[in-house]
Amino acid sequence: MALSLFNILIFPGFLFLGVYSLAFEYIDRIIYARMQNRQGPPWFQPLADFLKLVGKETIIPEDADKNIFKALPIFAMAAVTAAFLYVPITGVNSLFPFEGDLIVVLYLLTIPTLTFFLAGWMSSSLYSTIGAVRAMTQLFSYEVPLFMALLAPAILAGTWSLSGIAAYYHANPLWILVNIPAFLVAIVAIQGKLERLPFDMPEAETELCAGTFTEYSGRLLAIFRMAIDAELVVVAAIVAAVFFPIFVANAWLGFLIFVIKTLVVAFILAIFRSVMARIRIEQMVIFCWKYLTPVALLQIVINIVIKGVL
Amino acid sequence: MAYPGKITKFAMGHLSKAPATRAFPLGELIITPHFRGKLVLKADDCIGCGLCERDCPAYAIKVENRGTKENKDFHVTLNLAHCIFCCQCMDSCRKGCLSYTPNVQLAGFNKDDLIVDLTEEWKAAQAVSAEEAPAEEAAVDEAKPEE
Amino acid sequence: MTAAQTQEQIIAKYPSLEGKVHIASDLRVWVDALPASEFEDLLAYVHDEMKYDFFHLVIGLDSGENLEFVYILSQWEAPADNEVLLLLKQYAPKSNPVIKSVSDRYANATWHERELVDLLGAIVEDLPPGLSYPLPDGWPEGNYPLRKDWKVEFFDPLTLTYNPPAPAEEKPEEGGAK
Amino acid sequence: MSKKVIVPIGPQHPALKEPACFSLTLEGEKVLSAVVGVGYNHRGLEKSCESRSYIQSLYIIERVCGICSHSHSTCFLQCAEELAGVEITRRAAYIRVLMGELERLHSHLLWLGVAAHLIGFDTLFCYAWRDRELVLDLLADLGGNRVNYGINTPGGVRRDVTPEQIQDILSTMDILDKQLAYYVELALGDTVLAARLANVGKLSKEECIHFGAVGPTARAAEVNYDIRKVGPTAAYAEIPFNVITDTHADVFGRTVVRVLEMVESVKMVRYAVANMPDGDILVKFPRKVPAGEVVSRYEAPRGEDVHYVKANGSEHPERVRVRAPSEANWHGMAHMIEGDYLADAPLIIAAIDPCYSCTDRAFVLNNNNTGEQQVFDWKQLRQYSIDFYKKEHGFDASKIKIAEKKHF
Repeated sequence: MALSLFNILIFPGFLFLGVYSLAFEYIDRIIYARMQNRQGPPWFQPLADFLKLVGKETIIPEDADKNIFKALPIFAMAAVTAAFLYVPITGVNSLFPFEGDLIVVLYLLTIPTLTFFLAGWMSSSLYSTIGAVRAMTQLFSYEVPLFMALLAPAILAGTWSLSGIAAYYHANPLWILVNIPAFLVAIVAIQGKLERLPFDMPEAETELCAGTFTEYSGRLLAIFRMAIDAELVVVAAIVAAVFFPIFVANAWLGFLIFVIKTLVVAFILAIFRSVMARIRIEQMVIFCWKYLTPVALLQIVINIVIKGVL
Repeated sequence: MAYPGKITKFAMGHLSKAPATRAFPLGELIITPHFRGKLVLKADDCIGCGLCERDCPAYAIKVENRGTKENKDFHVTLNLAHCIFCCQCMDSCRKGCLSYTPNVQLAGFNKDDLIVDLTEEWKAAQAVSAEEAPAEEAAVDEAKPEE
Repeated sequence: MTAAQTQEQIIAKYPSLEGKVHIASDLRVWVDALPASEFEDLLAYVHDEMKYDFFHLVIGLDSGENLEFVYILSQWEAPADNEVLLLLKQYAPKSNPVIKSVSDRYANATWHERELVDLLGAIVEDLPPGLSYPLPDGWPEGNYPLRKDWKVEFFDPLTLTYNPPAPAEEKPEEGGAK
Repeated sequence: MSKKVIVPIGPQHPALKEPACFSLTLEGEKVLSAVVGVGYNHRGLEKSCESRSYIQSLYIIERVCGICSHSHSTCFLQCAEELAGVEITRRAAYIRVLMGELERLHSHLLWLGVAAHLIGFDTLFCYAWRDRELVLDLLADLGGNRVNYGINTPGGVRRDVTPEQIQDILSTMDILDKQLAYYVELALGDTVLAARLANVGKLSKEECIHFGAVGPTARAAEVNYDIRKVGPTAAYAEIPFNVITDTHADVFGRTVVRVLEMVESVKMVRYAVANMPDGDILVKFPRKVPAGEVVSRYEAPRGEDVHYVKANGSEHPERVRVRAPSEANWHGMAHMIEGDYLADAPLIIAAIDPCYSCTDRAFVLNNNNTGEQQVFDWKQLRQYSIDFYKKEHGFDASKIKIAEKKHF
């Protein structure tokens, strides 16, 4: 009981997730900056930003529903934190593994996007509303390829549990090569999920101010920002667990490998972000359904065939 | 050939390069010697003709006689908040007693600090240099007013 | 079309303009100020027949009694170098400064003409509807900043009122924005 | 369902760093109609020139626009010099061209960065602005300031170019050559960039004529119109260069035109430096200018710049009128935005390289109806924040000491 509580609240739960997501944001920003030949922020910048936002005045629009407006950031943060508990960190096993947790994690990760939509819609401001609609449109285009890209390895592994998938590929590491198309699809779709360039239309600052978060300020915005950072960590951890099957039994070494793997994912995501221009929402829908989804479908077909042959 | 993410190789190359930006208050401030910053006045040469005041587009520089008609005491004041650093006054000055310095960090918390008396400033600088400088130079400086 | 040809052609059509069409510096043809009625004719001819179909801008002037308007035109299909600018002028009395909009011939004239309305108080007929430009909403009626008798130092930007001193008083010497 | 919403872009908006309001009527993401509202920030430059001498007016005119300051001051001086019957020396003309082309380089690099930023391509934005710094350093060294160089003066230029500066210019041009070759390749070869820029903000050749578009906006639609060719001033008649045109007639075309124009400008800078004649840089200019009126034109980075000066024989100009290039390009704006997507609107607006300060030049106004202004000074601001934290967080910040700035 005490250990579980420790696990949930401190490591690898809430507190670790918070610290690690701030570190992740820093890494993301510094790589982005260095690719642009800039100095980049100092190491404490994400924390300083967070604390500054926490200290700021929170302004709630008159027309907004106050309770929902205040609750949404917490929903987002809670969903992301809950999802983190089912992702393997120190080894093959996650904290509370069970058969089917992959689906649970994916659904928990959809909740932040839904809260973004609701946040935009509840703000009853023009820019937020347009951002909210865009977030929803985007959700429908990247969610399908992302799910399929993560389900394809699961089909091959014959389990719906993240820990199970990790264990399977740990035992048969060469099979991961089959999943390379799925990995590429996942990396692209994750950019959409995390609303990062080139898919950051919901909060395209040069078009919609801050999109869905236009009306958010102070500590509510701080929690939202934290949730987005944490989502980045969770998604990177899932990708690391599913597509990078390197695990060891030793907890400390396992944790180190986890950090390295997620950093690699963060690096790839940062490069992706640096070299692309933001595309239009209709271009994104077309791209996702025309290219990403067929590739993901093909991956599933391949995996089913392989599974059948085996 | 056209493909997405064409900048990738170029951008990755910059990971190993030193950044082009600097963290401003730290480190050195590099300003070209020809940069027009704050004005300084060589008050001894000033005859108070007011040509600088006439040509100043921002009405930033003022010449006033604080002494009497016989015993003139010209004071040149510069409002740094109005000054646009064009240095037209420098070109207009027949005596060449105005010059610029590369000093550009002029912001302050108080508006009154921005109105500077160039004559007083020059006198203060003279006093400091007279203290610090060797005796010979001080002698040269003192010799001038007597001429 | 060279400047000399332009001058010839205008004088050939309107003999009354003899001596009023000047060539300045080879690339500029100036036509002296005409009253609004004559100007309309000339503009129509210049646009339709002489193909001066590119409109650069219209400048409003306060010349004491009258308001003057300088129209700068050129030919779109001009030679690739040394293009001639034709500068037409019209005037309207300050008491009734009515001119006709040229926006039916030159679509880009609207904004420049709105500027005349706001800054000089010209009355431009047939001007397409649109936002006022460039003065802000709530600008007091009857204040035309570019008129010579309008002095910026008598305008109070906080209350948006223009308070000229009584005529007997001596005007302050100091001018310009502080 | 077709619900129409009106989205304001501006006067305060992250895409536009300057005040202008575009009311876009949207249906979904498509723009049905656009209303362009400018004129938020009038500075009364033309009126204030009337109460200043020619020398003073020059600096006012130079500040019409921060980016094309040299173009405006040169154009104004061309008027003044023609009125006074003064002809500048050839060396002065060459130095003006040199500055003008360096300015074009820095303006186009700035535009490239802004356009990249508006489509979220911050990496390109950072590179373009980094390279722009090189040009700005040159300009600061040559002129004395980064943007309002102040190198022009009635009758010539104020500063000569030294051999060391020429060395600097040439070495910077070598770096820029390499960078520009890369930008050309990138602009033409990145599919994501092309997808965002192509077929956006169309303005065909006929529409360009109809709306009176000038500069790169018009040249992108195959309009061969460049004041450096059609009405050459300064030393432009002596310097060989090509007028860049493009057939795309959209934002992509405008990008290509600007990028290739930079390559052309580098060549012109090299030519101007290599062929710079010897001689004086300044001829005497009278304080009182004889009566008359003159129209002068200059190819600013954004297009045709027209200045009109009327003199009345006194020290002050009677009337100055500035028609900045942006002012000519605004007319087609609503037409360009209509029918495109909301996401493209900022890009289309930026594609003419709008300069709000050029457009709004007429009057100083502090529109504050309450009649009371509350401008906090440093102490009040600090007190306010201390009170705020005390009230909201129960945290006393007044104990925190702040280092006072040292004055020079």
